[in-house]
Amino acid sequence: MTNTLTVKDLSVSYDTRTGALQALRNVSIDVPAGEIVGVVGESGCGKSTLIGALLSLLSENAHVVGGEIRLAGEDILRASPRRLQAIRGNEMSVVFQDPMTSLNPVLSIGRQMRDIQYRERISDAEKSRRAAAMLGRVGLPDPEAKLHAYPHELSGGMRQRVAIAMAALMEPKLLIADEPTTALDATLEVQIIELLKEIQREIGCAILFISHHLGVIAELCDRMVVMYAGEAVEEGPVAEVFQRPAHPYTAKLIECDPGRLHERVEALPAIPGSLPDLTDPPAGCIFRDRCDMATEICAREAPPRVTVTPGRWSACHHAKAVRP
Amino acid sequence: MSRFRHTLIGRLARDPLAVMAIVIIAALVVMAVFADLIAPYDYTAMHMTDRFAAPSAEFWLGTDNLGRDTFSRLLQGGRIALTVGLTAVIISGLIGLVLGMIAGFGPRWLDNALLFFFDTLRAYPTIILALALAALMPRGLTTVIVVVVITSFAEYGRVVRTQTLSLKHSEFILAERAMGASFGRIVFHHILPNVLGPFFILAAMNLPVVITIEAGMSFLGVGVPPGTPSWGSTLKDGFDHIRQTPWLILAGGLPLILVTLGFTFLGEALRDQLDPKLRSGR
Amino acid sequence: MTSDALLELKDVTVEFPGVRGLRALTAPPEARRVQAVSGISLRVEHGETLALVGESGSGKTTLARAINGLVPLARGEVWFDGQPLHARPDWHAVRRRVAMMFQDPVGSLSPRKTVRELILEPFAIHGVRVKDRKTRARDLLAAAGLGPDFLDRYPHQLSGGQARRVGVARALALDPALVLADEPTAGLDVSIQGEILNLMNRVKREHGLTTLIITHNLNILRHIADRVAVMYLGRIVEIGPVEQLLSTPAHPYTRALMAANPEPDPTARRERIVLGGETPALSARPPGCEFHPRCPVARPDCATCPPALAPARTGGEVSCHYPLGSDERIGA
Amino acid sequence: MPKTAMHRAFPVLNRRQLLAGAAGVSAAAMLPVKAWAQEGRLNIRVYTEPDDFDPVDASGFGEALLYGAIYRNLIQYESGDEWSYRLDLAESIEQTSDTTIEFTLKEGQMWSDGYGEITAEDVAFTFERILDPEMNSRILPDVGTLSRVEVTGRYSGVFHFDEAFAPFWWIALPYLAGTIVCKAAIEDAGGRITTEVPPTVSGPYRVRELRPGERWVLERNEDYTGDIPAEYERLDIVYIGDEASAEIALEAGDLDFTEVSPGSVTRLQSNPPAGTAMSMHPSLFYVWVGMNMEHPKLQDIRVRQALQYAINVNAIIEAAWYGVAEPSTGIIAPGLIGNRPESLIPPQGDPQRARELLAEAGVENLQVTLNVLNDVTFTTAAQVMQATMAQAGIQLNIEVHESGSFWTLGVEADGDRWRDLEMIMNRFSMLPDPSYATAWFVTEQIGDWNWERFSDEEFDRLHREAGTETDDARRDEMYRRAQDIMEESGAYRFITHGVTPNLFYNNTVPGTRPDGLPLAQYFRRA
Amino acid sequence: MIQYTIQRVALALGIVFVAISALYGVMIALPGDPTSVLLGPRATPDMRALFREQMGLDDPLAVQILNFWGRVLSGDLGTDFFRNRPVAVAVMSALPHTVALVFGAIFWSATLGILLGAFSADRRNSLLDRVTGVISVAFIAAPSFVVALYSLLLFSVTLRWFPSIGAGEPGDLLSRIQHLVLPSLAIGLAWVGYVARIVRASMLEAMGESYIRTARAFGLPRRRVVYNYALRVAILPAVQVLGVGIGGMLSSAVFAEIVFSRPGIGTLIYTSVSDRNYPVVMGAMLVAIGFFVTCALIADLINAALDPRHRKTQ
Repeated sequence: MTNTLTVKDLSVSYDTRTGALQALRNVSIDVPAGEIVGVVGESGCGKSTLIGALLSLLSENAHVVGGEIRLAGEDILRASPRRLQAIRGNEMSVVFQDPMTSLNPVLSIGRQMRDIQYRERISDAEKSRRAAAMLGRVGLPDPEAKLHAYPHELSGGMRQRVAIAMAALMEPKLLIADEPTTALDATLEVQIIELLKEIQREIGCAILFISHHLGVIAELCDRMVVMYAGEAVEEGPVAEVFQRPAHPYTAKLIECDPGRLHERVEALPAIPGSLPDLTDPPAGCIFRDRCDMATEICAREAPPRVTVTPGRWSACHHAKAVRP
Repeated sequence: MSRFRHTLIGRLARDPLAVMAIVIIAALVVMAVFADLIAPYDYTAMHMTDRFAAPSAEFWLGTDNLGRDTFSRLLQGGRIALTVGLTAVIISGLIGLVLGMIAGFGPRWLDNALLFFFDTLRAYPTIILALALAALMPRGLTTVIVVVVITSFAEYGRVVRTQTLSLKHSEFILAERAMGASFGRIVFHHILPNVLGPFFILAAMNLPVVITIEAGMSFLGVGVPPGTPSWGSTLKDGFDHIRQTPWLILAGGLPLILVTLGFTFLGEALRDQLDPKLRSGR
Repeated sequence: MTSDALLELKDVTVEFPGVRGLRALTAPPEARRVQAVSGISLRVEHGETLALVGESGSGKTTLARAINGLVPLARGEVWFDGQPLHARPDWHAVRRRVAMMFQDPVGSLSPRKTVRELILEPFAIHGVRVKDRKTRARDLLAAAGLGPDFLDRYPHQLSGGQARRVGVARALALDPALVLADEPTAGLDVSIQGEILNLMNRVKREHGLTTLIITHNLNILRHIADRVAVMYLGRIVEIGPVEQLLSTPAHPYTRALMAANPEPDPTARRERIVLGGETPALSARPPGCEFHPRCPVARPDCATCPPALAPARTGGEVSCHYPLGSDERIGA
Repeated sequence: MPKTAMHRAFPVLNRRQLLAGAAGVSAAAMLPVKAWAQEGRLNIRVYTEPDDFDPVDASGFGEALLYGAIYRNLIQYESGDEWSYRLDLAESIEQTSDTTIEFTLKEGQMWSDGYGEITAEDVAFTFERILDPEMNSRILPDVGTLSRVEVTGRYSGVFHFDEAFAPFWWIALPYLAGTIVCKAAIEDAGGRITTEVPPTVSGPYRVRELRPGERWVLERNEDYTGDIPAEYERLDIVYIGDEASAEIALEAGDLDFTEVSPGSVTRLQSNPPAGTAMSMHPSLFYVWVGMNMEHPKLQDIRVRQALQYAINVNAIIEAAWYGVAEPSTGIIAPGLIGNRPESLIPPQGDPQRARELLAEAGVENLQVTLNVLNDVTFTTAAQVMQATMAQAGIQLNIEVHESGSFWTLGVEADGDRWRDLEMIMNRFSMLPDPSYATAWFVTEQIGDWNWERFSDEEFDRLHREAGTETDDARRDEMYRRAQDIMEESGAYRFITHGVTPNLFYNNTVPGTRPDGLPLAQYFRRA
Repeated sequence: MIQYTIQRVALALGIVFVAISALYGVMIALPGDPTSVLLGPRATPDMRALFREQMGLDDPLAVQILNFWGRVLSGDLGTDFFRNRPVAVAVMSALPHTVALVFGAIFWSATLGILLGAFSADRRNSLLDRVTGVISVAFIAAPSFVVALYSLLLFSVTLRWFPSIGAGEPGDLLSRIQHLVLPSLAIGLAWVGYVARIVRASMLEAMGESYIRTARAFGLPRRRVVYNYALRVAILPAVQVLGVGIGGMLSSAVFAEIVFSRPGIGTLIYTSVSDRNYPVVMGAMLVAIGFFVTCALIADLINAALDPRHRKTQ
């Protein structure tokens, strides 16, 4: 099985006034072709830095300290800016969280969709035709008319459909979805998830789906990666991870989701404590301060990646002992 | 120390632009305050044999049409500029603050009326309004200040109004109301401290504008009485005698440019520090 | 007239200006006012927790604000502990007993005040003398689960969870009778969410609080609410005990809403009821049953005849001509 | 903008030979490259904007310059250093009695554009228009006691006066009021010409275009029948109010002739711009500092005298006129009947004496306000006064006015400000006859132009009697005495008569009046 | 949009009405009177009275103001006291020069300012950005009359590249433009700096927006994103500022017109205020304020047109 995306030991730091903030540390993620891989994690886990690194759109004060990112085997961290440009939008595209702000407010939908086809040597009319066809595919009624509309004239759900249409327009190999349903109401969230599934089936692309919402990941993804404080702590097929988490953080996270509990409980579970300071991350396991399984080795040694079952690993000294 | 780093001044101290601004402003203030000590000559003393002198060891910035030492006059002019600037900015700022908050909080009709009033005042080209108003009053600093106040408070009013309106509907104000906070408490404890940030930025940026208006009025002969060593009257003398000495205009323009540089950069640095959107180095 | 419920709403309607300016001259009169909350009647008993659920624009936040007078009523009555809040009450006194928590944990804290000042603010507002301000502030903060080192922080130095705790501490400072909590878990990570809800549950128990919680997070309903009211376009479409609503919703919208909530269990994947379209604008309410354009089980008369809230077979009340029976369990 | 008003009001004129100084500066360099002006074109600067094309509304020097080029008079000023006139339209003209002047026109003098010959009808029409109360003519005062113009033939006529009015020869006939207009053209135009380009002209130039606020573009009048034909294909009268700007424009090659400020004289003499020359002319106006005798602060004559002594005239002239003008002894310029050889109080003043006078009057810490026009010369003079008066322990406050405010300061009809008026620095232009200088200071002018509110029976009598006195020596004595009385009143401190420096390219021979003001029609190429 | 336009126009008319009426009151209250200046010292009291009556100077203020508006509505701005010509003629012959001057200044500030600002934002925090920043603020700081004088001395007197006075030959576009360069630059320079700062700030803000990131994420070339997408949004505040800035430019025009001896509304008002030539002051101010309000209005409408978000709302 070939991987559409391979992230290997990626580390990214930000220069801040208080020192280097190590936002990503040795993160590895595989996205096999044609699969939907979810990245789950809470705020501060490094999701947005990961997306920035994947798209080579990190802010000025960020550096890739090490590691590599391969898109269909090609090392994009070392690709020329020209090549990067060619990759972005063409072989890899993205749907952002808030459709309200991720579409340009002063340009019509049509103009924005034509613009991303700027590499194609076809007429504007042809570009518009393609755009309209794609808008139709994502379920927008009257797509030709929508080409002349501006983002603010559409509802939130429509806008996110437009964003997906833009991402799918060039039939990329990899589609990155950055919390695309978070800003939407529940009934719309379902619509968008269904739409993403459809698009994935039609184009056959791989999707890297980033979310903090376990339910959505469970619903949509084939595989998942759990991130905590800038590290990937566990990776594996969704069903297995949910059923038998191999990292205490994953286990806790799943446990915390009240949607899991079908009976009323007096005390909802939570993970006490807070994120470590990433400008000066503690030695050993990053999660150990909040982990009730932590032993003395956790404070001393960084946990290795323990393969739990084939295609499934966990970065925990006590991976085998974790109970859901 | 680490607490200092997080205070506004601490943050400003690490912004090179802000440091430059503060150095310029501090230098100007020191020169204005100690003008009498620094000045090599009495600013009214006429050296009739040295009229229109070019800069030299004797007269650092040359002399004017009556042989008065330009440098000494500019120092004295700094006092006038700062007096006019600060007084006018404070008065117009206060008027603008009060009217702007009234507009922001008042009923819709009052808001509209005040907005209309602000827009009407802003419709007059400043210097032309200054010409008409200056003719109404005896020439002098007071007149200049009154004119400047009339021409500039509307700007504050508008900014404060906008700010107040957006704060009025913000969640924390709703929260205060929901707790039963009185109108006065909301205004003075919660709106005012938040309006003051943009207000001070505007004031810092506005100060050189005010000083330039004084210069413009003096240039047209409706500013301070002749003989008053304001920067504007130095410029006016420079213009009247441009063919005799080009130095006067340069010397008169220089402090104006420095003041503007200083306060504009200070304003921008303040904005950078006060606006969280720009502060995060994302 | 008095009521034995702590809070009773009768036909509460809130209007906002619609079309403004010149166009208002030509617009039909109904377009000039938009009803954000439309004819809501409900009771909240002493010690009860009622949850208002609904999607954005359903009017749940507006309703809460109308209760404590932050937005004016266009029509209707609000009775709080036997006192008519629709008849120009002394809001200052009322608000001492009705605490409110806002959606944005950080944004609802005055940005230039320290946590200490924020926490003691209710005392200042209501002229309550505090002997030892420092101890009091520390105690309140501790009750909300924060250490004293937070006292001198500013809101922007707090995380969402910490700010929310400050909000809780503040709301409870003066021992209110009723708490209106607007999306208490919004913007919080799941790992924090539980702690906040536990905190709220605990203080509710300890202080015997009556709570009106507004949320769109259906997962937490079961654990915090006694009864649930579902709102759509400013109206209550269904109201009933929480377990009943979750298991046997009577209104098609309630069912769709419950079904739309993805469960964190990959084995539970199923065909969903995907509602078509989106919530219409308040200024363009559909005729008849306002849900009928999106309703999967709508029949012709739904488009003409508006339903009223009536007792449902499954318990509770529902506003639907053709409510779903108790046999139609979700996911069955 | 400064000093426009009084020039409009008091045309300058003098028939006597005056000090004539032409400080021509030879140019070392070759002609400059004129980047913007074109060949065959002359640009003369005027400091006040001509009002319009109709002499009935004319009031200032701007019009005088324009009308000289496009219209004709019976007689016109001669260009040069001596005041004199030459016959223009008139074949002959003479004073036939105290109250009549007879004239005969040259034959064959033509209006342009087919308006025919210039006749005595036109002359009569011209003056009767001014006399017509309906016209509300601004130059009515210039024709004095003229009662009517009698037409005695196609080319001849007689001016009739109610009583003798000698100044008619100098301020009316060759100047604005004497500008002959075409009866037919004006009647066609409906009574006034105003700002439309005039349908017909008679002078060497005609108007091609009017650019308000900027310039009047004149071109050669091909129908001209007089004897000083146009020298230039195109002549622009360029309006530049400010002297510094005008000087720069000349150096930039955009002007050929301009008056410059006295402050420039030294620089221009020592370092003239390439290809330029400068000439200096004595002016006639008189500058003085007046004190309101009725103001409570100034009622005591000793206070006024103290102020007189406190003012150092030499310092003022040195500072404001850069030493190129002379101190004046009164209101009558040197060379005129009644000019005093020296004033009673020495020009340099006497601060010690001033202090003594103040002490006598029991006044301490005297503060007075001086009102001046918004003009660099006056504001400079005021600052020097401020400095020198401080030596006598007097604090002088300076109040600057723009023209509209200044010229109404002491006028009772224009509000109450005359009551609070303390001191004014003022400048009036001068007429050839000394009676025109004394006229403004008689008792009946109080509230109009006698802002000092100076009233002296002897002065009034001297003014009246000297006006009809025919013996020059007697008149001389009477006017000197009158000025002594003014000075003795303490209300006046005389400053200067001023000077006019002109700067021009030396490929031009300017035509100017003795006081330096240009006469456009006389300009010639070198 | 139509409703918005109508509201804005009504507001603009209201502002002009109130502003001019108030100014009329101020003018009448000014000490001094045109009569003496105009008629000269030898005028008889009868002449003065006649003049005052003809000009309606003795009517109550409210009557004068009403009469003024009555005349304006019938298309008559009154008669110039000094020149016996319709004020409309004086004003309309001056207006084109000032309009040319202001639009010249806008041309400079729009082209140079936007270029500098965009350039600066594109290279933010570089040395070039800092230098550009200091230069822009120095531009802002230099009073227009100082710039005017020095450009006059340098380019007209010393180099003789540009003419020093006047507005150029009518009908000769080249000459008109040559005469316009220096004065419009003198006025525009400050605005070049101002616009540059604003464009830079709003560019930076725009470049932080998520739709810019989207465009980059879709592989649009950086240059295109910066100069096409971000700039397009960043120009909006500059348009607004320039629209309102026309008021300031009219002020500066007074200086530029004096220094360059250009005919125009600025000098017309300046001299007329001095002379108490009320009808001209009022007529010229009516046109000046009308011009300013119109431009601010147009800027608003342009903004609304450029920003589709405005079109539907408001």
